[in-house]
Amino acid sequence: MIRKVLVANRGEIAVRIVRSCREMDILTVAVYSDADRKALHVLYADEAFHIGPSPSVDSYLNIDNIMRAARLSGADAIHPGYGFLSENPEFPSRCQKEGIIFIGPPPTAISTMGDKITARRTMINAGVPVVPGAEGKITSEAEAFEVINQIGLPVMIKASAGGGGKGMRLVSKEGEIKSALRSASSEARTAFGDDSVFIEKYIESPHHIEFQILADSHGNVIQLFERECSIQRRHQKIIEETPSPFLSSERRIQMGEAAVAAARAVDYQGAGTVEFIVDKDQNYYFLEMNTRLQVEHPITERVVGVDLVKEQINIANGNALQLKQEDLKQHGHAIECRVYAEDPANNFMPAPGLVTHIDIPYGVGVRVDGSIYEGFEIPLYYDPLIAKLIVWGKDRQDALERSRRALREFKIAGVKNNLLFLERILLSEGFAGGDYTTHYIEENRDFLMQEDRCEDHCEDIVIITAFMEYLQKVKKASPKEMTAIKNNWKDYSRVRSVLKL
Amino acid sequence: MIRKVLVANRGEIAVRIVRSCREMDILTVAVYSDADRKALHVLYADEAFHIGPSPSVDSYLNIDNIMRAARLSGADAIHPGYGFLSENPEFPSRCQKEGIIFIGPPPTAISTMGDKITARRTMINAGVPVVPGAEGKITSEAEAFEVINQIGLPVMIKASAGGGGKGMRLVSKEGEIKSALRSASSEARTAFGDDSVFIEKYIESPHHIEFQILADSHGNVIQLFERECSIQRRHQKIIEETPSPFLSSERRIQMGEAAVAAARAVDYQGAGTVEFIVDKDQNYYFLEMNTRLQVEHPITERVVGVDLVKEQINIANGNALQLKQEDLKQHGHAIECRVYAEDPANNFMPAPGLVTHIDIPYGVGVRVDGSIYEGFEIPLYYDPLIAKLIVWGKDRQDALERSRRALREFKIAGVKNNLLFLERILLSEGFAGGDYTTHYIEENRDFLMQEDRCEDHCEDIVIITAFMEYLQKVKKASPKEMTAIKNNWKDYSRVRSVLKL
Amino acid sequence: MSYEVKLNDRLARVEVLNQDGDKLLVSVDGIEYDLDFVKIGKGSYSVLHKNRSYNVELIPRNGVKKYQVHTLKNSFEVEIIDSEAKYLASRKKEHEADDEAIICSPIPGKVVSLLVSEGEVVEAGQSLVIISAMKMESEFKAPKKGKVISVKVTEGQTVESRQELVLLEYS
Amino acid sequence: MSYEVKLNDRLARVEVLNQDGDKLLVSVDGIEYDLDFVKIGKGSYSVLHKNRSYNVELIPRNGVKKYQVHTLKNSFEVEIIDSEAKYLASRKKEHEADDEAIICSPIPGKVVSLLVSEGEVVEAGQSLVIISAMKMESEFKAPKKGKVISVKVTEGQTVESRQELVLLEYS
Repeated sequence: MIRKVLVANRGEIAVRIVRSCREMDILTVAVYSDADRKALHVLYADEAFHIGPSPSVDSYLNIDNIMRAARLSGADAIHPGYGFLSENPEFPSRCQKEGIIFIGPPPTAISTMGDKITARRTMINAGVPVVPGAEGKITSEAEAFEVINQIGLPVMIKASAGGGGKGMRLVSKEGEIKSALRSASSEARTAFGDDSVFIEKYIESPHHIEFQILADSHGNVIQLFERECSIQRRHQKIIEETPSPFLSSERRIQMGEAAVAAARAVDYQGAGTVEFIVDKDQNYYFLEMNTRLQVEHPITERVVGVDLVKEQINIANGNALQLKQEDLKQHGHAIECRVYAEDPANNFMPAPGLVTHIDIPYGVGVRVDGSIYEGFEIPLYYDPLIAKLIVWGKDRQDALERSRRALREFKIAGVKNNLLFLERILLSEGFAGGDYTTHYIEENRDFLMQEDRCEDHCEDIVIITAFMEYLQKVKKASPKEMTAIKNNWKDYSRVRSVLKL
Repeated sequence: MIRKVLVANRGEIAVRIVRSCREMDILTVAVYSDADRKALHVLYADEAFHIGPSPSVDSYLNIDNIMRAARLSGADAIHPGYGFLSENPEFPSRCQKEGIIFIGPPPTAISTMGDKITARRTMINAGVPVVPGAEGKITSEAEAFEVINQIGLPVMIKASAGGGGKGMRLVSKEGEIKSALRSASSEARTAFGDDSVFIEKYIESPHHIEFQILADSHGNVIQLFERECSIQRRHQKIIEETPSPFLSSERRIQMGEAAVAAARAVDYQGAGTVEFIVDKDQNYYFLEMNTRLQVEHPITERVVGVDLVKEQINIANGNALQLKQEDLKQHGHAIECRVYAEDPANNFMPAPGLVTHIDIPYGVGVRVDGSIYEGFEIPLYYDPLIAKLIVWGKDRQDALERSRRALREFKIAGVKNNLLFLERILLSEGFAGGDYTTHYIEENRDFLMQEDRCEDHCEDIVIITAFMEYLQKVKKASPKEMTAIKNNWKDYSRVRSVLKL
Repeated sequence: MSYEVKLNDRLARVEVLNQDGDKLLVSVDGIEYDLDFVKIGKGSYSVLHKNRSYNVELIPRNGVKKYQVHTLKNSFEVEIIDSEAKYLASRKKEHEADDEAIICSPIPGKVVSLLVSEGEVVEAGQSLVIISAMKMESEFKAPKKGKVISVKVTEGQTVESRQELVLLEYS
Repeated sequence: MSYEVKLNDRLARVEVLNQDGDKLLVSVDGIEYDLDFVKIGKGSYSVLHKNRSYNVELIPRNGVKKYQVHTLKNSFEVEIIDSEAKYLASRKKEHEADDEAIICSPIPGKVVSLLVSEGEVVEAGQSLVIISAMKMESEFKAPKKGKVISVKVTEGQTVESRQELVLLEYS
């Protein structure tokens, strides 16, 4: 029986894990870097251990330091959260060696799923569909034509050593094949010193849809339905919902079964997520398996009625799953909005800084998971995710209307954030209609970047209010403060044309 | 179609109603008394109208002023909330006359249920069990014996004109009947100038269990299961839960049917609650019907998956209920804790005042409905309810553990409140075991009034922290502040023995 | 220099032994505490003691010497006893045997009934004033037999918390 | 006396005509507003205008003249233009044609690469500095052709928002 859990993470997920532990009467140990001494997970956990300097590689990614904190604190289990060490098979191996329970899958499941080629082969063997394509490198034009004949156009030619979009060519017509092969090869040679390429089916109008899995150590595997994750910016999800407005009931059942098969194929244990890419005709292909809790797990918690962290801990304790597949149902609809400290107008550039003010939404159907507070300085070293708004409604329309209401009540000042941008997405026609793919944000940039106009006289009211506050402050200012203002003024007289880029 | 709703209420329920209206894209109008200019419902609604001086009778109970605000604002509907005018049949009558939709039942349903004797007769005719007893006054000893023979001991002899416990006698043995009759009569004569008494079955170990009803204007009536409301102080509920840990499934079905019959008997429309008193053998008796939304409605919303305010508005719009009885199910378990500005140690005396600090709990399974903010002065004119914590768990144990976690995170400073008292109840054996009646708080006073001891060195840490803050403030204090402190001191030198009672 | 600090009913002696950045060495009633002591906001501190994490929130009450203090699991009343407070405490003690008493309202509210008038002799337990707040009425009674010296409020008046209602002279 | 107030890109003229308790009469660009104007907390106001309710939150940015303002539905940047601000604006205008420019980091972050050195001539669009923050790297480029007068940071250094990175002289 787990009695004390070290949470090897930070931010909202660390706080969220501590909450469920506390509800189970399990003690919690936070770890923190230099930058995180005042972070919420440190304040909220029962104990806190310093594990190194601010850069992740010296602290949250430093297995030795974390194991040391685990030993010193007497923790009998470690929860890795998501990101950081959560998908590093070395971490559970070390835990095993040191006799500490790792709240997650066995190292072999992590490493099998972590290697793209092994994972692909394992899925093919398990009968789980993968994106059609050649297994290995293309060695001749003839081979390329053969492969393309097999999988059909359009295809993507990709540099084997590739990344960052270099050495990549989309081919839609047969006449383009030769030139695309040549140019991809040559670009690959220039960029990576390796001209080998491979060919994959190009998925048009793709959806990212993932299935939540729970598997215990007694061979029980269940799936807790899907999450639609196609609203993305910079290839990162920012809004997720369940059920997917796109998926048919039949396809949902098939994909759920495929997800269970995927988990079984690697003897999975714990909570995991099988990600699929789904084309406009609802053909689905295994993309990858995330062998950990997902950021967006709360929407599944809400519609299925589970606490996934508690399930993880129960599984780690060796208990059999109490949930039975046949009893599971999706009740209503849930939407998660990820709140980032970033500037949507400036290519979503991250914006760390001091949080000076927060208003958090409450009331029926609203859950907030976060990690910031007024006066907290968001560090520049880590992910800009600062809060998640999870909203439930009896159906999609209801969840959507409630999400809009809650987003309006949500205010964060001091750091740039994407709250207004999220609201614009929820107001957009395509999202409201449930009709969107992973290209949605780039295709609707103009609408999404517009600012809401203010109704009635609200601009004037705002002007008046700010002015009255100013008058009051000026009246109250002490001579000392007035001097400060004056000095400030002097500084300014050395003003130059200062550019912000 | 309702497009603008005037909310004829204040506090958390007014805010809660505005939230659902906003989600439905309905404009909202707040009304406020002198004391409530800065109340949250005024800040949060789209419009706000002043309706009179602070005492309720001059504002929130003043139909003329409220109707005037409705006319001026152009509201096409009025939501009465709970309390105040919500069960005054004159209010919907006036709305009818002025062509404004009343979001609630028709006046006749309110007045029938509002009169105890008419309600009792109507229920008997509808086949709904009522507390056994004589229909009218007892005129002789012989009649008393006859009645008691019929309904069986124990019985309660009550003064017809009674109230406040005077002229009331509990009779458990046959030998006590005569003397009890005499003493009750004589006490009644002294207290009320009327010696007539009546006799009712005494319900031992009573539970207050109520059923939520929804009825539309098309003859559809459904029940949304029960709420167990037996945790009471000063005859007021403070913790409610659903499902009731006490009720069997069979009895739940029977009582649900009785509740539907009760609603049908008065041609009910809208949301309503049928209250039953239930004895230790699960015999149930109609107590009264609350012809409005209840304070504790959110726990039903959570386990059944509805928004009752939205249902009310849909019904008022003349729509047929979309919910079907056969589809309704209780999912998991929900507990509501009512947070009051009151002093549990001092007989729950209300404690209005300035709220200087709030920490609100978040995360999985937690909903908070409230009406206070930092800097808000809780007025002394109205009910001391300031917030409701609604917690969901997959089963009772889970909901209980989560409620304890959330209550610990909940902090209110500046006004006395019952947060610690609520936590003590949740920690108590009887509540944890689901084994409690309406007498629970008085029977467990000693345990409930204890303070939690602090673990480890936490007292010393608190002492150190307060001391360091003091040192820092003293160092920083300006000469002006020091003078203020000194003057304060002088005032104190006129100190006398000041008693707090 | 050491100070006395009162926590609920406990009186503790506190002394800062050393402070170096976030590192704080303090003694409380002779026990030494080696702390990582960080202010995280107005009146809000994070204290680590042997890796145990305490999140302490201080809400000032009347100036700088009295605080309501919250940790995650508990709440306390804390008062710093400096020379001024000591003086006041001694003054109060001096007067404790007084045969006068001021009846104060523990809550804000409205005076709905004044049941006595100046000069009247009252018995122990006799009701003096009824205050109404938030739909509840509370009676305030004479703790001992005595005479009403003065009545400080009128019917219908709104009173603050701790406002004086009636002055009694015990007999 | 009237002031100018800037809201996003709009410049408005504001004058308080009368104030009596919570009643406030103000004109904005000639439109008169008769308001019920109440402060409900630090930087937080409730304003009723013809019974329309506005909850306005002001978060100060650098002193008393710039605010981030939230209403329920919108957010704004507001600046009070007093004589000082006017002076600064005129100074700024004077310098607008300047052939010098300071490249500042719009975000706090860490300098991962310095791509130019003092004296170097750079083309328009040439990358000068790469800043990393929150797992994302951003390149900062020269807006025009010019010469690097000075480099104000070193590789590995942490920079604040608006900190100067590179000083250019346009050619």
